[in-house]
Parts: sequence; structure tokens; C-alpha cells
Amino acid sequence: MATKASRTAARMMMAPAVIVLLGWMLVPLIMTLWFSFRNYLPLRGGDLGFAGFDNYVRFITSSAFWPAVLATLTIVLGTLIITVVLGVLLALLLDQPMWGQGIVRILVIAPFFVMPTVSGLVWKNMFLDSVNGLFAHAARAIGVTPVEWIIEAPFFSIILITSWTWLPFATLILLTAIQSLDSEQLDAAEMDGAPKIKRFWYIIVPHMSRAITVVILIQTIFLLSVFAEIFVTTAGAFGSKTLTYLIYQRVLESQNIGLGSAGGVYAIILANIVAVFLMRIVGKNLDA
Amino acid sequence: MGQIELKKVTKRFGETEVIPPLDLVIGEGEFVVFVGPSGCGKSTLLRLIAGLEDITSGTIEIDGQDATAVGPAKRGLAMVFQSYALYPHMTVRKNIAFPLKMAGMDAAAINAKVTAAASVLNLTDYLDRRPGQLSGGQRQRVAIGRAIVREPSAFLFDEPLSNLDAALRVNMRLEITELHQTLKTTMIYVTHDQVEAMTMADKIVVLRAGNIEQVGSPLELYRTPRNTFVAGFIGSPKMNLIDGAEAAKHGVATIGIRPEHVTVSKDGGDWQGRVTVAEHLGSDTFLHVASDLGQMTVRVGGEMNVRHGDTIWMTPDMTHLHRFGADGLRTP
Amino acid sequence: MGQIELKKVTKRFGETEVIPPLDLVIGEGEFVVFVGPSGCGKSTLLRLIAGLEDITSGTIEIDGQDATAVGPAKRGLAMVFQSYALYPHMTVRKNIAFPLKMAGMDAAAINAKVTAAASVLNLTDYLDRRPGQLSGGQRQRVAIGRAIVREPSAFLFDEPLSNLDAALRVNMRLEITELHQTLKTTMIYVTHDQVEAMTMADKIVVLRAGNIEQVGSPLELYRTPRNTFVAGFIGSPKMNLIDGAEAAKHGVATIGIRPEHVTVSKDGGDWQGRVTVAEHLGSDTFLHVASDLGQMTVRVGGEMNVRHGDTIWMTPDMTHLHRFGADGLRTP
Amino acid sequence: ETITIATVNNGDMIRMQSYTDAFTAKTGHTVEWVTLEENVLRQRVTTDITAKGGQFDIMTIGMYETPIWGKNGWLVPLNDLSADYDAADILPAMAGGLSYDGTLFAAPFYGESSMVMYRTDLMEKAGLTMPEAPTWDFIREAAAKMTDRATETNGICLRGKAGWGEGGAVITAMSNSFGARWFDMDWKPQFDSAEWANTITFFKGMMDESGPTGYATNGFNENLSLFQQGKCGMWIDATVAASFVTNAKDSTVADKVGFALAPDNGLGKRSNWLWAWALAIPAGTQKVDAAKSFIEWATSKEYIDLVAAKEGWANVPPGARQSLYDNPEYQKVPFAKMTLDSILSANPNEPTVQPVPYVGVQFAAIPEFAGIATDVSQEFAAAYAGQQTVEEALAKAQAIATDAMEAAGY
Amino acid sequence: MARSITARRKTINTAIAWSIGLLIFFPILWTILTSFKSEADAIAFPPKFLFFDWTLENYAVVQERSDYTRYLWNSIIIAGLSTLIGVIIAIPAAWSMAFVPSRHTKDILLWMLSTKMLPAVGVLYPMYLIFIKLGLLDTRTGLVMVLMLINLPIIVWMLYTYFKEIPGEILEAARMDGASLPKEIIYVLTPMAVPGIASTLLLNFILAWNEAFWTLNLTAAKAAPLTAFIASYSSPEGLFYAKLSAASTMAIAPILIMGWFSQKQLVRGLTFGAVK
Ligand SMILES: Nc1ncnc2c1ncn2[C@@H]1O[C@H](COP(=O)(O)OP(=O)(O)OP(=O)(O)O)[C@@H](O)[C@H]1O
Ligand SMILES: Nc1ncnc2c1ncn2[C@@H]1O[C@H](COP(=O)(O)OP(=O)(O)OP(=O)(O)O)[C@@H](O)[C@H]1O
Ligand SMILES: [Mg+2]
Ligand SMILES: [Mg+2]
Repeated sequence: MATKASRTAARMMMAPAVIVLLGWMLVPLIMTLWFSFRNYLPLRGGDLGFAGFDNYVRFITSSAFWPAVLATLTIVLGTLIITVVLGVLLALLLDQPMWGQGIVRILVIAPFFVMPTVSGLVWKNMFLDSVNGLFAHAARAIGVTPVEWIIEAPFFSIILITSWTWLPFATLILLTAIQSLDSEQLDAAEMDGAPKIKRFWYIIVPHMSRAITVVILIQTIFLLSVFAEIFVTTAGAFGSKTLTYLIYQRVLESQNIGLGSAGGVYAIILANIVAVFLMRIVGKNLDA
Repeated sequence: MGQIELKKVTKRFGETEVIPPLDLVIGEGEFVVFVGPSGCGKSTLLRLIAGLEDITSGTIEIDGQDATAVGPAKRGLAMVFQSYALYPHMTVRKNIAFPLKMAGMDAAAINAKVTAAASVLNLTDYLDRRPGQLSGGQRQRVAIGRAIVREPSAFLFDEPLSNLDAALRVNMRLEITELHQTLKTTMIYVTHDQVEAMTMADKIVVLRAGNIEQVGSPLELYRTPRNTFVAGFIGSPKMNLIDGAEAAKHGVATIGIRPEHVTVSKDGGDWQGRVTVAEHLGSDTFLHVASDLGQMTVRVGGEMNVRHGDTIWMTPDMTHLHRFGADGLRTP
Repeated sequence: MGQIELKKVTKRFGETEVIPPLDLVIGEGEFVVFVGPSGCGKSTLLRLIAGLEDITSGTIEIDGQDATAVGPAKRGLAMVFQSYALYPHMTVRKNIAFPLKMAGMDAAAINAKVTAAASVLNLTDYLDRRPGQLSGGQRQRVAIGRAIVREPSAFLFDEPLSNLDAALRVNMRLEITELHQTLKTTMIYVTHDQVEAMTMADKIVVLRAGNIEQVGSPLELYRTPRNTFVAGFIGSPKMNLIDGAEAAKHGVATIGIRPEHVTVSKDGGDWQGRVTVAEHLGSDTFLHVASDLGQMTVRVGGEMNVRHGDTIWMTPDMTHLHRFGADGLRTP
Repeated sequence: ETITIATVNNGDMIRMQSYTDAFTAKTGHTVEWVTLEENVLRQRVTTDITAKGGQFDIMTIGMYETPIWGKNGWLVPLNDLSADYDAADILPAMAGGLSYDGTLFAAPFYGESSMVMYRTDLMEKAGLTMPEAPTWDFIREAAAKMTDRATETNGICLRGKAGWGEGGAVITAMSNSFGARWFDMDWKPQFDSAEWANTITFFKGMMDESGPTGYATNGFNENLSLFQQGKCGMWIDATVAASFVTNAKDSTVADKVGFALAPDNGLGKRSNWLWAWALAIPAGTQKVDAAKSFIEWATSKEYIDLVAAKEGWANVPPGARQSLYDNPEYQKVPFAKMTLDSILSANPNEPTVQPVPYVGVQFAAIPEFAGIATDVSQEFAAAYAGQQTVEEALAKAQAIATDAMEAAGY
Repeated sequence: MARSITARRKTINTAIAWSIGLLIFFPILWTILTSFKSEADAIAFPPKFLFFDWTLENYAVVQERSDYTRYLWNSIIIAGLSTLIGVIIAIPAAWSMAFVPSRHTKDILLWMLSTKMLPAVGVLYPMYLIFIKLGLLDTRTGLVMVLMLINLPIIVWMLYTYFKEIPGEILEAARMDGASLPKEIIYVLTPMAVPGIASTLLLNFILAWNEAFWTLNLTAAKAAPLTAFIASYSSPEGLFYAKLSAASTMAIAPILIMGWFSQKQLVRGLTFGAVK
């Protein structure tokens, strides 16, 4: 494979993808960096001059900043934990012999196709609503006061929706992983005297580790920018404002592009911290 | 310890009967090899003995105890799989220790046993590697290590050497034989390989479509195959089976003669033929000969100067002639 | 057509020199086999000849023309890969036609050539199948078909039979030999298999760590290995190499004797030893013997009644004794 | 020509869409509608106008945006509309709120204030009579009496939902009647004042007593739905809601609704707001004439007549034109008078008891307001939900507002 | 492992799996059911499951209010083209990574993925300005470009993991057979990777279909896809559950149906090389 000619060709074939992505990353990034140092207020006439680090200082010292970082991490971690744990269990279940496995699979995968806005709306109005939601109906039917899900458990509500969306993804990858396990390994473990639970912990879970990392990586990428689910449900109230949402408020509601851009830079930094962290584990796991 | 008895064991997968009623006794300390064409049920039989598959009917007794309903872990057998089935995420040490850990043995005892097994198997230097970092032969040894630490009453091997290259296969074959001589534990061994079957077994079980065709020592099978199937199956290159007029001369339906029991001459002999291919190995020469009796293979010790197209004469060694009736069974 | 000459060819991968300067001439119409231990550079050498890797220095000439800078497609060579590398989405017909299509040949001509190749290779009935629907041997033939339609000046084979089972391997070996006899095209063939090398080659090239240890006909290598490496590498079971006092008796550092050139007796002989393993194949018996001279292997034709632990005597056939100096080289 | 109109997805606007053919028939221009939910609409049009994207020929905007945008010169002045159009007929309060420096920049499609809508049957059952102009104390007392948790009847429904256009509008309008204000004349935020503390404490106290569960997430839609299902005794909200709650098709209580002016506290200011959804033409558009012709059509008397003829007077867009209220047919609509009275009682220039530097009843028409008010309303919502005390919420609100105002250079 | 499991075990498995499956699917089912109810039935207590007056009225209302087919068509074009172009750009890149790997291959791949972590809102304003400059606002071209760029990293990664499973020998064989690089990719690699490419297309089609930030902010009327369609229902006057459900059903139905039909392909491709 490795003749000089093929290496040159490889570089050229890689070029289009790399160049467009580089452009896609750099142009807005540079513009964001530029704006973040400007006092840019469109409603006051646009660019009002150099702002130094004011935007950065203001953004990070704002009382909303750290809670937003925390909220972001809570939602990402919460969803990851739920989807991975339930995904593993569900994958195990679906791996068992049963009737109508194909149909169950279809049922389980469905939420993945639902656009976030729709799932936010459906969950908020038809399930979580404390008056007309199904949960409230159910609660009333058994004589319990309906819970104000969105107020009393805003994170739960958001994580519920994001988990519902991503559980199918996790389940399917993990199911494929389980199915790829060499059955002789399980036979061997059984001969070695490992009961079911131990076979699960010692054989199946380690076998899935690679798949789990991929699930985590992909989901993190998408969850870091969760927006519609929050917009539709809590609209950022009750402490559920993520970094993305905070930037959205600064840019679109306050129309303070400079401040929002500084927030964007912070978000990029956060994303990269998460990314580096992820790449460490993923990189290792993907090699193996 | 280590006597295994199968009584009228059958196995069906859904509609298909893979093992028709089968009786077999495997004596204590024996090295038994199962051979047979692909799909004949060798692996299935092994897995039935291991308890990895339920038998459909019949009983399996281990050391005189009915083990039919006993789980695989409790039968006291150890199995070495074709793929080795090592746990890829554990080090060699942990792989070997796994059955002991499952048995709840304490760490010190486990350590001692693992160390002992590793030194027997020459694995001491690799204890901290993962299976992925080992060569085929080393993996094979880890799989065996995992089996021996349990001190099973019998070992089950399912084509353990088929993934190795030729040279390594020879070495591992010797190692397993030596292991058997050291441990004196019953071993049941499935293989496709002629040489393995002949050289390792105390007793060979030849299977065809789940039926036992013949059971006996390797030389018994070599010398007195019970039928044409066994005759053609045991020995390499294959026995030449000849029917028609030439067989009728001997009063049977088929006669058989092994390639090594034919003398070749350029001058004259019983059967004439033309060499199609001459393979010169240095130590031997294999001649593929087209004759009136059909395509035949003969072996000549050392080097013989023949080439493609030469005409030769072959003389069978009558003392080694095999005779089979119309039903394929050996006639005395 | 089909002479290939390598002049001071070297190859490095990064820091490691895989092929040190190497000269080799492959004559027109020759069947050359490369053998050597795993990782010695056989595949690399083949790929250098094919043009799939750049050579680091030196020149490759094909039919007297410098081909060093010529792309793989232009060298007029055809390669059969270990995995066959058939195009799974194309029918057999399309697979075979592919190189012709790439060469821009017109449909009628392609069709004629494919039909011809298929009939040579007995593939006519399978032309509309996909590779996935073929057996191993048929796939192998398709790969060859794809190579022959191009009428290359030489074929390159990289362990083409290693994925096949033993029985099929024998057949395919014969088929390739016949193909060579028919086409008379230069063939370069890489294998691990002793028997393949011995039976197929006009000329064997023994490689070690990228160096050529010896080039010669199979029997030349069998009879007069140039050094201990070749002596140990060619022949199966391996030649017994003995050094120390016994070798000194013959005035050299090492003597070698092949297992088949030793006579065994239970009563007396030159060297005494104790049988560690006796392998009874029926046709032969291999004895692994622990003697004062070290571990030795001997072959006895037919059946010999010895067991583990027996004491035997071995007498080498002096006409077949090999002598090697302290530098490992053969002394005359 | 085809003009693109960005509009909000409320009932009147959607009705207007269905009459587009009439417009096309009249002028030959066709229309592309971009209908969006209120918040999304606001973002979209704001981004577009500030970045000069030029995607829309007409934007639906409110009283908040119009003066700011007009001041920046981003809108086409509408002071040259045809004589037929009768611009003078537009209610002065509306025209005032949609002008900057005396120039009209957006034509009101409909206008609204807020008022009390109540259930006459429940009021009777509670043994009370709703005065024309109730006080907050009366409302609170009545709410408590009407509340019956067993039948899920809540005495009062008010918006608590975060967002300056949702709960923010209600609480600001209410604070006016308590004498609170957003900023003093030096643009200093006033959340540390006693008036604000009183407002929030009163609001939360009353809602906890008599409001629906989860009122902290209720906005206009949720309350409308509750009221229509008969779960609210009183609802103080936009006057346009009157037509929905009295519409027998959707409302189970259509014939049991009474109306009253928004409550006061005896300080001289009532707690009603003033709002208009209006159509404006961004300065960049190439299709000014077509756009104007649409605005003239959609906000004309003719359009009102068209709707009245097809769907009845109760469904015409209210609150924009004096002539509508002079129409004897329209006067028969039960809430017509109360709507007009409410609109007339709001004064964007003097919204509260003390003087303020800003224009706007339930908002302050400065660019920073939306951002600040959204944040502040989130703090209030958290206080309503019991996640923090009123004092904490106000302290945070003060900090947020101070910070933002400093950032903006006040 | 392959021991006979009792029919009882299988029944229990079936029961549990079906319950969980239905539970997960329930929100969608409920939405679909609600879309056929009257508004009053939609919020009725106790909830009406199947026994209500089925009506198509909601769909009629939704269709009357907005031209569904145009949104649908835009969605198909935008999601389809962006994915297709993405794949066309990604195939050569993935070829390079899989078959001519260098020390930097993995770095490049991870870098590509990291571009997906940039918060979109942060760059909305710059993007808007760029779009104005290029005249791409409210054009399908613009959205196709943006969505292609958003999904490109995922596409490259998926194809890369697919290609890696294809033995390099086959490409070498093609090269020996005289195929030039483009021919090698067109005649050998691409057809061999058809299943992989199909599942890549599918997944990214779904991701593009559901992308709601850029599609909403960069379109007005002409190029608006279904995400914009649903945005006009997200908070209508009053809580019209039935109409909301009808609109939601219309927005997700096409992709749901497509997803179901191609489930197998999709699942296989989704694994990102996580499963060997
Ligand atoms: N789980 C199963 N379900 C149905 N049929 C099976 C199953 N396992 C094995 N079989 C069938 O049983 C027969 C015997 O299979 P088995 O694996 O025991 O053969 P084998 O002798 O080990 O072959 P090989 O030499 O190829 O390994 C085959 O025909 C196979 O198709
Ligand atoms: N692309 C490469 N980069 C670095 N080293 C390589 C590369 N390809 C081969 N090598 C090294 O070159 C040496 C020769 O490899 P080669 O594949 O030619 O051996 P081989 O003789 O064909 O072995 P085998 O019999 O196992 O096929 C090996 O040590 C191998 O590790
Ligand atoms: Mg088997
Ligand atoms: Mg090789």
C-alpha cells in the first residue's frame, strides 16, 4: 500500500474533507474570537469598539456561569449513566430468545428518529404537564398529588427526554456488541465455574467496553449541545440553564454578541476539556 | 478419577438428529481422539460431555455418577476450545486464575497454582501480557493452563491446534502428549488431523454422521479398518481402494492397499501405470499414477528418479492387502 | 518474457531494514519458491517485485528493462493473494474480466479470453456465481483465472494455499504445478509449507531476515544445504544437528543427519538414547529420542514396536552425513 | 410580487393567513408565510434585522421592538399610508406605542391590554360581586373563597412562567399598581425596593393560596387551557383571551364569563398592560410598495369587515381602531367595552406611580430589557416554585439588572 | 450456552421485552393516537386510549395552515443532498485513512470529531453574517452546505471504520489489475462498501433531518424544512394537544417509517467500529 505515489494520492484525497472542515471550524471560530473582544450590541448600532477582556470577565463572573457549567455536566453525565446502564440491561434482555424480537427492536429504536423539538413538546405537554399530562393523570388515578415535574425535577425531566432519545442508540450498539461476543468465551467461563452474574461482570461487560466508549463519545458530542429539550420544557428556568442555553440567552435574547461570543469561547474550552478527556479513554479503547 | 460413560446418548437440534443413540466408554487416564468428517458431530459430542448442551435422551456418567443433569461447572471437566476462548481483557495470569477465583480460592493459593502451571507451560515470562500480545502457541498454552489449574478429572480439547501453523502444530502436539504422560488425566481430543489422531491417541473414535464407525487404537485402525470408510479415513496419503475385476480376483467387492505398501519398479510388476505427478520430498517420493485400476498414489522411500509421463509397475504387498465386502465391511 | 532481476535491492520500513541489499535473478519460465521463517521478508520481497511497495534503493529489472519506477499495473506481472482478494460484488466472470476491462479491451475480446480461461480452470459452470458462493478451491482458481487472462510475464503467489484445508491443498498444489507445465510462465511462489516448496519448485530461495541463505533446486537444498540454517529449515522432520564432541570426531563444529537417514535398532548401534515420544503413523514411526547428543528425531519406515521410555540404538547413514564449520557453513 | 412575512402563530394571525387569497385577489401580490412561535419569531426577526439579512418583507413585531428599531432607522416609516386607510382611526395608545419620535413605524394588527376574566357562577357561589374596577385585596379574597382543591377549582390563574413576555409581563404590570418600577430616573434597577418586595410577596402568597399547582410554569396557553376547562375562578390576562374563553367551541365555560378592569391598589395605577402585535417593514426590503399594500389591507377597516362577515364580530382583531368600538354591532360583543376601557387606562409613558425614564407598561423599551427581564423572570419563577425565597430572588434580580445595565453603559 | 431454554423462560423474556418495548414506544404511540382525537378527548381524564371518536380533522387543520408538502420536500432535499455530498467528500478521505494510514490519521479523525463539539449558538451570528454575504440565507444550497459540514466528521468516521474492515489486498489486486486510483475506488471499494455506505447515508440522513438549530435560523420560507414546520406549532394559542400531535406525527412519520424499513442497515452501521 505504501508506495510514494499512494501516499501522495492519499494526501490529496484527504484534502477536500480536511479543508472544508478546517474552514468550517476556523472561519466562525475566528469571527467568534473577534467578536468576543468587541463591544458588539446590534440593537445599539452594532460594533461599539474594542472591549478588551471585559466580555470574558463578565461572562465568567456572572452568577449564571458556574451553575450553567454544572447543569451542562449534570445533563451530559446523567444521560450517559442512564443510557449506558439501561442500554446494557436492555441489550442483555433483547439478546435473549423471545417471540417477536424484530418488532421489539423496532419499538425500541423508534425514539431515535424523533426530532428533539417534537420529543420535547410531546413529553412536556402530554406527559410531564401537571394538569393534563399522563403522569398527572396516573398520579391522580392512584390518589397521589401530581408532581410538578418541570419545576420540582427540572434535571430529571430534561434527562428523561434526552435519555429517551438516546437509549435506543445505546441499546442497539450494545446489543450488536453482545451478539459479537464469541460464544465459546461464555462456554469457557461456564466451564470455569462462573455463574450467570459473574459471566456478565467478567466476560460480557469487559467485552462491551469498546462499544460503551463509542456510545459515550458519540452521545457526549450530541449532548453537549442539547438545546431544544431545554428550550421547550424549562426555558432555562429552575437552574436547568446549560452553557449552551446561557450563550443562547446572551446572543439572542440580550442581543449582546460580544458577551455571547465570549461565552462561546468558554464553551469551546469546556468542550475541548471534555473532548481531551474522552479522547484519552476512547483513543485507548479504539486501538485495542 | 476420569471415567466417562455415555449410555444411549442422543441429541437432536430441532428436527435433525445429530447424534443417534450412542454408547461409549472412556476409561480412566485414556487419551481418546474423536475423528470424522466435518459436521459429523464431534464438537457436539464433546459439548454434550462437557454439559454445554443438554442431551436429548440417554445418560452420561462420570466416575460412575450420573452427571446428566449436572451443570458444566460441576462436572469437574475442563475444556480447551478451538478459538482458545481466552478472556481478551484479562492478563495471562488472570486468565489462568479465573476458574480458581470462581471457585472462591484464596489469593495466595491461586497465586501458587498459577505460578506452578505457568512454569510447567513455559509461560512465566508472559504472565502479565494480554492474550492479544501472544503468539498462537502461547495462547494455546494459556488455554491449557486455564484448564489444568482446575485439576479436572478429564480434559476436553476441541481441535485445539487447528489455528496454528504447521511447525508450531508439531511442537504443541508433542507438548500435549507429554502433558498427558505427566498428568495421566483422561483426555478427549477432537481433531481433523490424521497425524494428530494417529500419534496422540490411545484410542481413536471414528465418527460418521453421529455414528461410531470404529473404536480402537491407532494401529488397530490402521491395520484392520472395520470398513471402507475407516480405511479411507485413516492413513495419509489415503489408502487406494480398488473395486471391479481386480477385487473380484480376491473374491471381494473392494480391495485396499496403502501407498506405502506398494513396491514400484520401472521394469515390471503386477499393475502398470503412468506417472501423472511425481512429488520429490527428498525423504520420500510420492507418485500419482494413472492406471487401469484408476488413479492411485504410491509412496517410495527416499529419492526415485521418475518424472511426469514415465511408465512404472506397481506390486502390492499382499500381507497388507485389505478386503471389503459389498456392504463395505471388512472380510477377514 | 519473464526474466526478473533484482540488483542491490533494499527495503526499510522507517528505521528497520527489512531487506538488506539483495541480488537475485529469476529466469524465464522458472518456478521459484521463497521460503523462510515468518517475518523474514518473503511477502515484502514479493510486493517489491509487484511494485506494491517502493524499494528503498537498488533496481528491479523485468525482461531487461528497469522497472523500479514503474507502477504495479504496468509491470506486466499478476499476483495471487493469500486471501485471493476476489471482488466479492462481482461475478466470477466479472472478476476475471476486470483486468481486461481496466486495460480497455473490447467486450468481445474480453469474453473470449474469459471463456478460455474458465475452461482451462474448470470454472465454466460457475461464471455467474459470486465469490461468496464458491468453495475455497474454486475461489483459488478464480484468483488464478484473473491472473492468467492478463497473460502476465510472471505470476506472483503469496501463500495461496494456506487458507485451504489439507486435502484441498494437495489438489490445488497439483493443479498449480500442472498450470505451470502448461503455461511455462515464470512463477514466484511464497509458502511456509515444506511439502509445497519441495514438490513445486524449480528453484527454492531460502530467506532469513531479508538475506538469501541459499538458492537452488529442492533436491540440491535437501542434499547439500549450504549452512545449518538451510539444513534445519529444509526437510521434515527437521535434520538433527549435533555439535560438541561427536561433531569434533568428524573434524567439524556441527554434524547433521536427517531423521530418515538413521537406522534404529533395539540391540545396538552407534548412539544410545531413550525414547521420549513414539509417534506411530502406521506408515512410519517417528521417535523422539533423548540421547547424550541431545534431543533427536528419527524416522522408521512402517511400524516399530517401541514405547515411551524404551532404550534404543541409532546408527547414522554416513553417506548422508552433513558437516558444518564453526561459521555454520557446509564443509565439503 | 411575492412578499415574505414573518408572523407569530397566534389565532388572529393564523386567521389572517387564511384570508391571504383575498389580498392576492385584490392586489395581485402573493405572500409567503413564515409562522413561528413567539419566542422563536422574536429571535429570528431580531437576528435578521440587526444583521440586515433581508429575509422578510414584513415582520410581526410588538410595542417593545418598534420604538427601538424605529430609532435605529431599521424600519420603513408608515406615515404616508393612503387616505382610505384612515391612520387617524388607530387608537392613540396604540399609535403612540408603535411610534418613535412621532413617526408611526408599525401598523397595529390588533391591540390588547389585560383585564380580569372571571367565572360568574363561581363568584355567585362565593357570595361576592365583582366590581367594575376591583382591588388586589378583593381579588385575593375572592380567589381564596372560590378555591376548591377537591374539584380542582383554583381561585385565580396567573402566569408564572419564566420569560419576559410571559410571567415577566404579568408581574411588571402588577408591580405598577404596587408603585414599583424597574429603574429610577438614573436607570438604577429598583428590585431592592419595598414595592417590589410587596408585589412578589403578594403574588406568591395569593397564588400559593389559590393558584393552580405548578403555576410557576404556566404561561398564557396553560392558563387559557385551565380556564377553558373550568379550572380557574379568575384569570387576569390579555384582553384577546376574552374571545377564546367565550367561544363555546373550545370553552366549557363560555357562557359564564364576566369581565372587569385589572385590579389596582389604590395608588392610582391599575395593573393592566398595553401591547400590540403590529406589522412593520424592515428598511432593507426591495418590495416596500407591495409590503405597504399588504399592511394597509391587513390592518384596515375592510379586513375587519371581511372577518366580521365571515366569522362574526367576536373574531375580528380587536384593540387597534376606534371605529371598531364605535360600531354598534361590535358593541354587542360582551368584552368589547371592557377591552377598550382597559386599553384606554394604560399609559406607556407613565406606567407607574413614580416617574420612570423609560416607555412601556409591562416592559421598558430599551434594548437590554429583554435579556435582563428573562433572567429576572427566571429568578422569580424559581421563587414561585419555592426553590428560593422572595428576598433571594429579588437580590439576584437586582444583581443581574445592575450588572447588565453597567455592561450596557448606563 | 445453546442449551434448551424452557418455553416458560422464553415467555417471560417475551413478556418483559414487549412491555419495555411498548413503554419506550409509548410516547410516540400516544402522540399518534392523540392526533386522531378531538381536542376535548385529547385532555380527557381518565385518558381515552382507543375508544374515542377517531377524526382526521386535526390533519386537515394542520395541512390547511401550512403547506406540509413543501416542508417535507425541503427536508428530503436538504437531508438527502447534504448526506450525499458528505459521503462523496468523505469516501476519498476515509480511503486515505483506512488504507494509507499515517501517524496522524487518528489525530485527524479525532480533530474532525471535535469540530462537532463547538456550540452552534456561539457561532450563529458569524454564520448569519457569512450567509448574508454569500446570499445563502433561506436557500437549500446554504443548508445543504451547513448540514453536510456538521455531519461530515461522523460520515468520515463511519466510512473509515467500514473501510478498515475491507482487506487492503483487494485494492492491491485491483491496482495490479491495472485500475487507476479513481477506478479502484469506483469499481472496487465503493461497491464493496455498499452496506457501510448505505448505513452511513441512513444515519446521517436522520441526523440531518432532525437538525433543528441551523435549519430554523438560516431559513425563512423557501427553504424551510419540517423542523421549521413544527416550530410554528410549538406553542399555539391554547394547548391544542390533538393538533400538536397531528403536526408532530406529520413531522416524524416519514423518517420513522424510513428508519424502520432500514433498521438492519442502520444498526450495523451505527456501531462505529465498536463491534468487531
Ligand atoms: N446449535 C445447533 N443447531 C442446529 N444444528 C446444529 C447446531 N450445532 C451443530 N449443529 C449441526 O450438528 C451437526 C454436527 O455439528 P458439529 O459442530 O458437532 O460437527 P463437527 O464434527 O464438530 O464438525 P467440524 O469438524 O466442522 O467442527 C452439524 O450438521 C451441524 O450443522
Ligand atoms: N508496513 C510495514 N511497516 C513496518 N514493518 C513492516 C511492514 N510490513 C512488514 N513489516 C515488517 O517487515 C518484516 C517482513 O515482513 P513480511 O510480511 O515480508 O514477512 P513474511 O516473510 O511474509 O512473513 P510471514 O511468513 O509471516 O507472512 C516483518 O518483520 C514485518 O514486521
Ligand atoms: Mg467442530
Ligand atoms: Mg507473508
